Amino acid sequence: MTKLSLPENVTNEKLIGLYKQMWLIRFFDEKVDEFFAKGLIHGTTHLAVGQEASASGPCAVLRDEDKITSTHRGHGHCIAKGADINRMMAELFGRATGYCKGKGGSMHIADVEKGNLGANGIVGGGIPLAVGSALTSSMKKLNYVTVCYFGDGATNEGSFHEALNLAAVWNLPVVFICENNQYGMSGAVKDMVKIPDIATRADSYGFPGVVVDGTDMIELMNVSNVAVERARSGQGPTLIEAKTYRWKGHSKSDAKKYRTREEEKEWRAKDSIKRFKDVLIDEGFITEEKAEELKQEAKKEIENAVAFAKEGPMPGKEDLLTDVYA
Amino acid sequence: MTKLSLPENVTNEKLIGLYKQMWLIRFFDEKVDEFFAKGLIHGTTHLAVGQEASASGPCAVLRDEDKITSTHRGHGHCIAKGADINRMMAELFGRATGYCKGKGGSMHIADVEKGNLGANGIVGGGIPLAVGSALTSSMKKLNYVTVCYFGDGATNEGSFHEALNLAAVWNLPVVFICENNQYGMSGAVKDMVKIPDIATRADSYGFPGVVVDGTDMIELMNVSNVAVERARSGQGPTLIEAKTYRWKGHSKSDAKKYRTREEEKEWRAKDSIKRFKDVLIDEGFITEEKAEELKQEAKKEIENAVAFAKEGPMPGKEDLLTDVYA
Amino acid sequence: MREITYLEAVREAMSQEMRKNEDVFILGEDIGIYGGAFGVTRGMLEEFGPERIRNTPISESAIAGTAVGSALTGMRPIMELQFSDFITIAMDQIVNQAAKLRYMYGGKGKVPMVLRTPSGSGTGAAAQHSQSLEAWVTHIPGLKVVQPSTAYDVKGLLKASMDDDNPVIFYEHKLLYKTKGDVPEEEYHIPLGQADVKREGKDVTIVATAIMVHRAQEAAEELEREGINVEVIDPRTLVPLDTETIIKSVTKTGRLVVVHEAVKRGGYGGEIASMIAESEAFDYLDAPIKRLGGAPSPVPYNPELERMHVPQKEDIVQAVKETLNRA
Amino acid sequence: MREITYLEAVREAMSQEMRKNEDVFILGEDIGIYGGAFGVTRGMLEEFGPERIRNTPISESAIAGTAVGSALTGMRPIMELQFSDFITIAMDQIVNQAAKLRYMYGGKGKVPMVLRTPSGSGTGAAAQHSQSLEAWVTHIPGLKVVQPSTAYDVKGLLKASMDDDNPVIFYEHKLLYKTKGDVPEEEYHIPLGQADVKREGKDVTIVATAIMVHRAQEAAEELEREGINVEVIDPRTLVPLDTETIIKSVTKTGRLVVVHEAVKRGGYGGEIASMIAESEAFDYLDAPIKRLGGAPSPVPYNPELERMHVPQKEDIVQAVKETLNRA
Ligand SMILES: Cc1ncc(C[n+]2csc(CCOP(=O)(O)OP(=O)(O)O)c2C)c(N)n1
Ligand SMILES: Cc1ncc(C[n+]2csc(CCOP(=O)(O)OP(=O)(O)O)c2C)c(N)n1
Ligand SMILES: [Mg+2]
Ligand SMILES: [Mg+2]
Repeated sequence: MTKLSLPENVTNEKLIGLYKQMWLIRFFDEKVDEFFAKGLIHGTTHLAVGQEASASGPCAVLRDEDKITSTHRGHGHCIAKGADINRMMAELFGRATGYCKGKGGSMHIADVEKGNLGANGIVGGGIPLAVGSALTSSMKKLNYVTVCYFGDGATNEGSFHEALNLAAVWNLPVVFICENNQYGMSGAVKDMVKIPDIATRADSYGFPGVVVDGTDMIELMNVSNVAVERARSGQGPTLIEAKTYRWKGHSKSDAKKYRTREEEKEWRAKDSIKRFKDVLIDEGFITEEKAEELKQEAKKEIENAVAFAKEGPMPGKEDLLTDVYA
Repeated sequence: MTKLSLPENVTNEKLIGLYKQMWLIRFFDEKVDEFFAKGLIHGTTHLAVGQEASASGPCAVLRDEDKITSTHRGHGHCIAKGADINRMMAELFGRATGYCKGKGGSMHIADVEKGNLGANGIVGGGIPLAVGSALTSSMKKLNYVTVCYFGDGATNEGSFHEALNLAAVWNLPVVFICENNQYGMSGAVKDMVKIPDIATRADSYGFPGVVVDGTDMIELMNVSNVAVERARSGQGPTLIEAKTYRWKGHSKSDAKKYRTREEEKEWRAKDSIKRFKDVLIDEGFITEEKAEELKQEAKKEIENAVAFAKEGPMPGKEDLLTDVYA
Repeated sequence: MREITYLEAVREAMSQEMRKNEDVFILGEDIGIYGGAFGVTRGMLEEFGPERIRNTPISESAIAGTAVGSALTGMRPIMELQFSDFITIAMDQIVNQAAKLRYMYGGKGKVPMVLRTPSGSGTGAAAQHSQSLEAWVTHIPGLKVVQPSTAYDVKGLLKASMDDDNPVIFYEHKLLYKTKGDVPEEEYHIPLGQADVKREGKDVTIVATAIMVHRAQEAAEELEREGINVEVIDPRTLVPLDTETIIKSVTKTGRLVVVHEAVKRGGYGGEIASMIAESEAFDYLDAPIKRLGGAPSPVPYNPELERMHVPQKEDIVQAVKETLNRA
Repeated sequence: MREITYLEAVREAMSQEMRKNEDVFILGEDIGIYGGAFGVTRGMLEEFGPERIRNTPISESAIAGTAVGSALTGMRPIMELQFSDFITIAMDQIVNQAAKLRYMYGGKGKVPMVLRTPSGSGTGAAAQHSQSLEAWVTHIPGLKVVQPSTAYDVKGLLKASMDDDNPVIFYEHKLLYKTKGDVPEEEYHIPLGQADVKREGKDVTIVATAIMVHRAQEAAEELEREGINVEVIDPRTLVPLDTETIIKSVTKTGRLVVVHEAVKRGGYGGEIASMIAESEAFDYLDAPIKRLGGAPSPVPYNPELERMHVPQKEDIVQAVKETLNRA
């Protein structure tokens, strides 16, 4: 038996699934990166390579009926909440078979049935939505929890402040996850926030704020689990700050002049997938071979998703004006 | 000599003037209350009776070139920053001789020359303006300080959060004064903010937050002075929370059902003018007789202001479309 | 029939709906014991309790976003925005979220919410509390926009708005709150997108909204005495707009005056006027169209200036005559 | 003359002004080392330093309010709003503060600031990053609104905007950034409120804004080959609007097509079209006015749908022909 302390609902099988999920997230975004570079995909995109743990960890402790709100950098959250990567990839290719019938694209993938209330192109825009979702749970006594993802930059938006305060005042079942990847687009968090930890901002609202190593999958699951249980049992919100890093540029075109290559190297050394793999192997959950097998499976699924995406039909002219009103 | 510890620039003469100023503030708003009740003034108004110290204290330590931004409950701030009460009263009467030529009314009195950048009808609306004013001081090396007044309710607006963070990031010479009078319109601060002290919110921005008894003129001056000197010497912003109370209803028509008469009585017992008078007499600055004389002078000046206001001409038709563009 | 005020009709529509449908609730500033800035929700806290009459902090952006998020997950919120000028703070949640989520998600999810808000001048509240900004939201696909002028209409339109599965921006006019009208006690529904011909006439068509409907009717009475027969149309909902009724009327009268309180430049009157200038009614026009709207300035405080800022009966009478003198 | 891009012209106008006037500075998100989301300020940090090229947190409301407050106290800020869709967050500071302070204060104080922001679709950025919301700000007295279509115009209009003592909302079009044109190296000033006749013609008047100016010109060329002679007018500034030039043109041609990218309903095209329907040009109209604008939906992601959302050359050609077939 492992001496790892893990949330109750994280079974061995789930753990192994999570390892594969992290690879799915990474391969998905690496593939998207490749397609954008080749001009095969239109628009812009924001990749979460390096942030796999902060996407997967919180979702790992959720139930199916729980909900999330996501961001412009949302592919990972979406996969972590159980989305079909085929339909995600098809969306990026603008196909009718995509999650949004090709109308939303990278920044607007939602999977309402699986409880993903959507990515959001507005920084901070999803935070009040999460509070609304939590309010529904509370008013209808549905007992689900809403996990709200956002970046460090988003914590300087007024919507962050207003929403966290309202969640506190109404004691709602919501967990705020700040993925502090050290930068907004180019603004370093140390220049844009004059305190060491964004988690401290929870003190303004009277609920707990916790800092967690955003590359440590185990810690993320445990800390998220405490917060989720707190929320579910009616004790209100928590703000979790996961310190992490995006390995790639902010979006399609980013020369990354605002940071050093050394810094990038340091963070890459803290690769969350590798760290998780080492734990899983050390603790005897999987072997090196099994790990490789899972990784290859993930790679294959992404290839399949690409094939699915490419063969999907484009939306038709008539789709322009549908879905505006219910 | 007094054992009172006071800011350096608060002379004996100034102290005595402040006592009269507090009466001016109270009488001004009581008069306005009377006129509204009688239907002699149009629109709405927000009275600061009971909040004289939190208006006067911070301005007492300012220089002429320093600036303030004010709120919908702004008559006191305006008087404290040296406004001409005749022109203020004339504005409430909608006269061409008013501060805004009758176009602004109670919620928009400004006295740009005296450094009052204006009352504001938008809760939280003035906070970013104060940051802008502080930025000018910093960029032009003008060495003036901007004092930014707002209420407890305003601290739940996004503008509060964004502005305080920006002031911190740019280390600007601004002092934020939250007049926590326990209520927004009807929302009790204890229901709308889940922490005991709003001053704690400064921790989110990395500058000091200080709680002060908002009915204690001496403490207000001292605490404000420290903050103003801090700002002037380039050490950045401070958030001061002055705990106080508005004796009257929120605005013209308010049945005050959201609070008890007992609570009102308790706070009235902490009358800031009376407390200040007691100190001044105890410390030998004035006699009871002198105090009464100053009070009567204030009363008289308000009567004069009313007379001035009433005889002022109304703006003409042609004024409707002037002053839209510079 | 029973007479009640416009304000009471708003309250009654909400109360009746809330008695039937547990998913409906109201959130906003000071709507609890205070009864809202204009008293619309007075007494509702007592009947429905603080869970359904939810007093909020002063956080318009979070209030709006919370309404959107709760609507997306199964509630039917009514948001009371204290003054319509404050939509400036909630704008992102209304325009970039509420209006667009369904479309962006390819038809998944819906946002059944009503944002009710008082607009207009005439109360001496000056530039930041007196605006009529409805044109902004008419420009945003995904929103519906309602602007009732009578107690009867406000009840039926609010019912329809609450029944609608889309975000509806519902403008109440401050000066109309106290006006009375015949209002059935039972629930009824006025479909969104149906204009009302408030007065039939043959010489000139006036399309007027909100309080201007009343001023237009008064102007019409005065003009009637001079033998000028005016038709007054109240679109009632700006989006969807009942273009058919307006086109039919202009085709009949050959003359159009559009009147609203909002600033003329960039106002919704431009939409109505140019809809006609584009339509088959164009060929029936016997005179240039006329638009009346607010003056090109912020709303002033002084009562006389404030009055001058917006169209008054006299202005409407004059505009109609000018339109006719052309014939 | 020297050719540079629209983007370079924006940068040059700012740089020249900043070299002369210490009070001018820029604030916005990622405008420093990153050079702004579209690269407009690239290189400016190096020349002017971080005191004058001020990178901000992601706080549109505070950025706007800080710009207003600094303008009120003597600076001349240029605010770069990363995408024009985000004005939804800064709306209160722009509409309730910047636009109104001077009036509310009875003529005391002024707010000399420019809010520059890229708008429009065509980049695949979808519903929340592709809007054209200029109609909103045209509705607000106290603001001026500029929307340049060429490299030459953008430089001269930005200079005029920076010289203006009022808040100016300055719309740049994303797809125009890379377009080139002849631009004098020296500073020059194009007065706000002066339309430009981009092409003279006698059969039909097209009033088009921003990128639609180019599509209208292309349409005009195509139509020319069929013997239809089109006049293309670019208002350049929406507020103040050069009504005279437009009226004169329509009086001459008797036909008007208005084209913008913004959603048609509630768009500024309604203002232009009804201005004509109200004017003395009305009597010269030989056909109904036509307006072309964005479709009544959010902007979709898929490139083909995105293209369909806004007027294209073919649509303009067809509209002109329809207008003529009526004759
Ligand atoms: C309201 C708003 N402002 C600005 C932007 C442009 N923008 C997109 S992502 C981004 C940086 C966001 O930083 P953060 O919240 O830390 O998330 P990250 O990109 O690091 O994941 C910016 C400025 C936006 N989309 N929305
Ligand atoms: C943005 C905005 N929201 C709401 C209001 C309506 N309103 C005016 S004053 C007020 C209460 C403000 O409370 P607080 O900031 O504590 O100031 P106080 O009135 O207590 O001085 C409210 C809700 C407003 N004017 N502006
Ligand atoms: Mg970040
Ligand atoms: Mg208060």
